[in-house]
Amino acid sequence: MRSVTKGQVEISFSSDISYLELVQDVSDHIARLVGLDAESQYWIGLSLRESVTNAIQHGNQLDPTKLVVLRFDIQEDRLVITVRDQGEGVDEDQLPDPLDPENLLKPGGRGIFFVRSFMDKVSFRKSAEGHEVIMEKRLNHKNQGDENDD
Amino acid sequence: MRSVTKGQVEISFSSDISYLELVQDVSDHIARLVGLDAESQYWIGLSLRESVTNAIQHGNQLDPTKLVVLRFDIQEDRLVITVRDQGEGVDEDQLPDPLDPENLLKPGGRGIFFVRSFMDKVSFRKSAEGHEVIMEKRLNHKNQGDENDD
Amino acid sequence: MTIETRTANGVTILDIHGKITIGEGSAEIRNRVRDLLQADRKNILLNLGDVSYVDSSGIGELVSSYTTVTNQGGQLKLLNLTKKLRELLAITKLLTVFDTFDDEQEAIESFR
Amino acid sequence: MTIETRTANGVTILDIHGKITIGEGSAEIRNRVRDLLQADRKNILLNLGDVSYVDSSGIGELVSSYTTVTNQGGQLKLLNLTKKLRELLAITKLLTVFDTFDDEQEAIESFR
Ligand SMILES: Nc1ncnc2c1ncn2[C@@H]1O[C@H](COP(=O)(O)OP(=O)(O)O)[C@@H](O)[C@H]1O
Ligand SMILES: Nc1ncnc2c1ncn2[C@@H]1O[C@H](COP(=O)(O)OP(=O)(O)O)[C@@H](O)[C@H]1O
Repeated sequence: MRSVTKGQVEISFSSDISYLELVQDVSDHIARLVGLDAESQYWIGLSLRESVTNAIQHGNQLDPTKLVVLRFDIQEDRLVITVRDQGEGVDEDQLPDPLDPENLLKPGGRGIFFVRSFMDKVSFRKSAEGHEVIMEKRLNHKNQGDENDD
Repeated sequence: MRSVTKGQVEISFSSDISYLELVQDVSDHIARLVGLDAESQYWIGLSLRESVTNAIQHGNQLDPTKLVVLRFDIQEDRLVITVRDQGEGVDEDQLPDPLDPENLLKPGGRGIFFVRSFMDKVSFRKSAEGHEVIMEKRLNHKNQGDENDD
Repeated sequence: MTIETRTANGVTILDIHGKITIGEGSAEIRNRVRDLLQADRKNILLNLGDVSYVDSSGIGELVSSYTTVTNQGGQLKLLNLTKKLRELLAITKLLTVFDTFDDEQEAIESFR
Repeated sequence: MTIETRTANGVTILDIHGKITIGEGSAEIRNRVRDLLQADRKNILLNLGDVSYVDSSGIGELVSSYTTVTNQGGQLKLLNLTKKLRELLAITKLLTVFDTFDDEQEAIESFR
């Protein structure tokens, strides 16, 4: 059941890994408010967790005085999630492919790959306020279940 | 167990009652991060819910284009929570006392009373950005339990 | 919130489940009570044992249901308060207004 | 995350509970594995049936444990993948790297 069809939620926090579970709680909650089923909630939560981990680690380099800003734009037909950090951003074209045989056994480099696998559209943007990852999930009958939103 | 001793989390959302449960989730989560026990978590969550309900209803008069901003300031010895709306604010001295016999059977007027009962310090402030309720909870051995923070 | 209705010895018992809060259609209790009064069922017992959360709106809802019933010469009493609800009613001095019970049989008999 | 250790037929089984994520000290598995290798216990089975969550760091943790063990001439295999973890290993092509099992007995015998 969908209880919000339009709206905006923004949350910002210090660059501290301790807030990752909070991010996931908020993500799950909003995914539920827009009527997404449990499966979609899960993969959106994971994508968000990866992007926020990157923002804290790579973007803000664990500097606790720097903030991560998370924005949920709830629209009729899509949920747009933006993660902003105060870093220099990432060069999309330079990202190594984690499926390349020479990268297969590397310990890292799968975060953005997960985000791209589970969201419908992913883009990166440099702005005056910092670096942003913009992730979109389309809302449609396929991913909207009949679950209780408690 | 306390996992955050210093930090800031800010969350803003459209004036829609649908976000109350989200507010409560976030509140519970942060109260847990600062090591508050389940009992304190509960009453802080209720206080916050009351203040946010007021911000949505009385402050922003349910106008969905107006935002409510919630800020959690995590300090060593206290948690300070601020709820800001875009309204005219409330005149503290004019608030009817819900315990007055003539008010006892009124349906409303107990929200701020609850906030004052459960938080250690409550104040109201008018600023350029809007009206704020500032609520403080002291952190000490009495209200910090040994609970798992999952 | 969901409400189930049953009757015992001329007393209508409303078993209330879930949250009595502003988001959860708290007017439902008041509406249900009004329907009962129209059907001339004036002895009403609210069983709150399965209520998971109450905010100040919910307290207001209980109070308006109480005054509506009392004004029509009926009686509204409360059964199975949770610890937290009892605390809210205590600090608002409403424990002195409501008749409250922890035993259903005792509550039902009190209406005689 | 918590890890319990047991042994069966020369295979060390690590029962892993909870989350394998960046926040949850995901280096714990790697450290435990290193200790085992130092004690010359080179047949290692990770039982992941009670793992509630894995992120990309957690996947990285499994991979580095795997390469560490393999480089020292040992074997590291996975038991009881959850549906979600299996999906993550599938899309990262790591299912082709890891030996995985749903039956503990079968997994233990595979080390012979
Ligand atoms: N927000 C960010 N700011 C700066 N660099 C980033 C950001 N996110 C990702 N990167 C860069 O892209 C690389 C790949 O990221 P990712 O796929 O998440 O894997 P990992 O974080 O494990 O390296 C990172 O190693 C980092 O160099
Ligand atoms: N954020 C706010 N902005 C404007 N007025 C407010 C605000 N919060 C409270 N008030 C005023 O104070 C009164 C008392 O609030 P409260 O104790 O929460 O009870 P209730 O909301 O049930 O009336 C409200 O009726 C309203 O007039």
